[in-house]
Amino acid sequence: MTRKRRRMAFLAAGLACFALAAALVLAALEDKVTFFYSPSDLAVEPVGPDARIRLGGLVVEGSVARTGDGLTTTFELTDGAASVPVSYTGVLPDLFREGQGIVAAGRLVGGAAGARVPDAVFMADEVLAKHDETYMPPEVAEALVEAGYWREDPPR
Amino acid sequence: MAVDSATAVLEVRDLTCERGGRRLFADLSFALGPGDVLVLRGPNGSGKTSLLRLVAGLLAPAAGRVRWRGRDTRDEPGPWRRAMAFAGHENPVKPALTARENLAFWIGLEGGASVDGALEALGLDGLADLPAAVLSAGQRRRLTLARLAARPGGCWLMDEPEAALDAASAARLADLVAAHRDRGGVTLVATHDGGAFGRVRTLALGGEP
Amino acid sequence: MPSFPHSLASPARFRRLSRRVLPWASALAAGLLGVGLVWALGFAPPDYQQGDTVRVMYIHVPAAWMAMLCYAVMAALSASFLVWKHQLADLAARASAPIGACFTAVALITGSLWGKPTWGAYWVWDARLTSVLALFFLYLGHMALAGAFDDRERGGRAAAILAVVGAVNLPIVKFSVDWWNTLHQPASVLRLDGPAIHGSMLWPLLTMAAGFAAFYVAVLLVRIDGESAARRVEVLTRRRAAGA
Amino acid sequence: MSAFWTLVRRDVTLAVRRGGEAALTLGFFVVTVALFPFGVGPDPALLGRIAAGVVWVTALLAATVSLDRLFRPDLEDGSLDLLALSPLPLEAAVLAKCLAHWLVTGLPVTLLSPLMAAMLRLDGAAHGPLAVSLAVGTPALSLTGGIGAALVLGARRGGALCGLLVLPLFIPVLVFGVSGVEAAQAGLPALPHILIEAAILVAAVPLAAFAGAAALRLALE
Repeated sequence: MTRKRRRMAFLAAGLACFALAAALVLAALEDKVTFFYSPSDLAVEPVGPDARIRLGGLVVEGSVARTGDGLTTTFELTDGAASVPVSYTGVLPDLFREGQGIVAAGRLVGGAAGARVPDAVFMADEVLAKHDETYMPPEVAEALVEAGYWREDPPR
Repeated sequence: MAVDSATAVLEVRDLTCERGGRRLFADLSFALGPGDVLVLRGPNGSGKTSLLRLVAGLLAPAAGRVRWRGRDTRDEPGPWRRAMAFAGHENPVKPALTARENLAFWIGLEGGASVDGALEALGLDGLADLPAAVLSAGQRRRLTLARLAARPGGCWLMDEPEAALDAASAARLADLVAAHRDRGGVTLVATHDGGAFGRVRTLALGGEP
Repeated sequence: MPSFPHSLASPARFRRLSRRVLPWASALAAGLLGVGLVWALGFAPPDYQQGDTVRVMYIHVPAAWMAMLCYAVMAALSASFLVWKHQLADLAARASAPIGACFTAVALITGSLWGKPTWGAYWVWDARLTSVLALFFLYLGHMALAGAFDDRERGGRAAAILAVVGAVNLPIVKFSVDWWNTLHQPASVLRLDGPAIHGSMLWPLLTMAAGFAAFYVAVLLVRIDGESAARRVEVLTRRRAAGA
Repeated sequence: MSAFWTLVRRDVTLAVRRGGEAALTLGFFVVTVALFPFGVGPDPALLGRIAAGVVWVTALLAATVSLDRLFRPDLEDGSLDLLALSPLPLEAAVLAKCLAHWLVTGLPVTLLSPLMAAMLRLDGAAHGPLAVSLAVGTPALSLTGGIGAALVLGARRGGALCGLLVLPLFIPVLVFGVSGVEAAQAGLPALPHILIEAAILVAAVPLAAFAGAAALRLALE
């Protein structure tokens, strides 16, 4: 085999390997690799009480409450289909608002594995606010809401 | 040189070598027929080792070609690699393996004749099952050269093969080369002692007359 | 007397060109960055959600873009150097690496300063942040490898192989936010259905990005000049050793 | 093909004879893992949580410490010249040497991992995924490591430099290796993570072959 022919054969083999790798990644992404769980995931899939997980979702409107000491915040986290009560002690990020997407890290306490018990609470030790890719001035956001194009209420 | 392209086995044409931005030699041409021995001479740094490595295919030439039986050794390395045996400065001998295992590995990788015959040809048959770690420098050198003995009839490239060899072993090497040229083999050897190989042709590098 | 083919000629021609381009690139960088900074920090509106914190974006996003662009340029130059052995490609790839490393560092630092107030954490091990950190390490490795050989040419080629191999990280950086559900937001500007960013913020952002790009070109030209001088010193040193 | 296996067999034989390189790597792995309970305390819950990461990082270091010996001895005694000149393509020779490296480092580490996992009180359900993730991930470490080892041949301070080059390339393997085990710990399927590891492994084969061979040719010039 000449050098050129061999080079072409190697190239073909290399490309075949990369194609196989791409196929494997696609197969893997079918079963989403998530950075966090959604409340519905928790309803369906069992999570051990010791497992520290990240839970992502939107803060339910009107659910945010502060307890007596003022440091602990409780709120509901929803993905539209299911919701989970969350309790967090500490300073919240600026972007934490009702209706905002957040990611909370911590443990599910009081819920038996697999079956969601109504009194299960997600005890968060870290709350991260996930912001989306949209940027605009406040006036524009208000105008969009007035025109009925915008999905969330603007911040007050 | 004397051999024309029709009878040439190994043909080197207009070879130019540059190392580290420095030109070692330029437009070097020669042709070797069956049984030819070419001795490379020249002072340190004149490019003897570089020429051997260029012909072997370890270095890329700045210009020029090398042909083996009419085929370019870079475009079509297959036939050349099966025919050629290279013995450089170092001894590719693993101390943890026995002499036989060392040789058997290279013959298994490169192809070639029997391991035992090659060991015998260099007088190593009595040491075959000793770990190479206990071999002397001269014995290791012989083990390296035994690889060539296992590939008769092709092209041998040797860089100072007589290094660390005693008189008896050097004579054995001379016999080996003689047998090789009788079978129509070609030899390129960089050495300071070309007299041992009988009637040879000489190529002087580095401006030596 | 040994000769030195094509070792000096091409960089010399490039130097004449670069001397002409450099003042323009520098002036453009200074102008765009000046206008962009005043615009971004003084006149661009606050974000409807993040308020004034969003102004970190005007540094963070262009720096992150340049971090990737620099690597892409470096990998392309390295590949062409390995194929065609053109000296200028080697010089430019070497010159690119430290600039790219600086852009990456700026993107990482501003990102963590932005992350604290908005997300609530300076650093999160999500796919985007982790792959950009790997990009930073790749730049460092490239620089270390290029300088670790006694023979410059050899260092350049080893580093070029590394740069080409490391290029597999680029799509991971770019698409990590789409493939994985990360904390980092998806792309705002470079997306198929148009930017998700209001014009009053997009234009200062693009001005800053253009300023960063012009800055890159200017610094690159200066650094190529330096690399080429270092190369000439080595060639001359070798020539002297050979002549002696 | 037989030349390929000849090379693999020689490298494994050398590693075994050279003071039992496999045993040394394994010893390094076991001792380092055993240090963690001393460092972080014997709390089973804490150990169980970090077990996957500890085993993976240690396996990664075990693979790295022996990388410098992958090509250097062959370069120094001229064996690499002959490998480059043999009828076996240099690309295949690189793969053979990486395979041999995995057989004496990654494979023993994988086989021993259930024991280490038990020592660190890893959740029993995660033992299998840990072994599988190591089995798929450590060959990728040997391959990417091979690129680094080939690149630093002839460089000053090659050993330390090799670590700097190789460790960032290891990050994806580490991330998915550990995340698969953590998914299993949380009762989720580990398969997607393992599949991504497998994708990295498959992509690393041609990458290591081409880049490794190019780097070796450079070192031989």
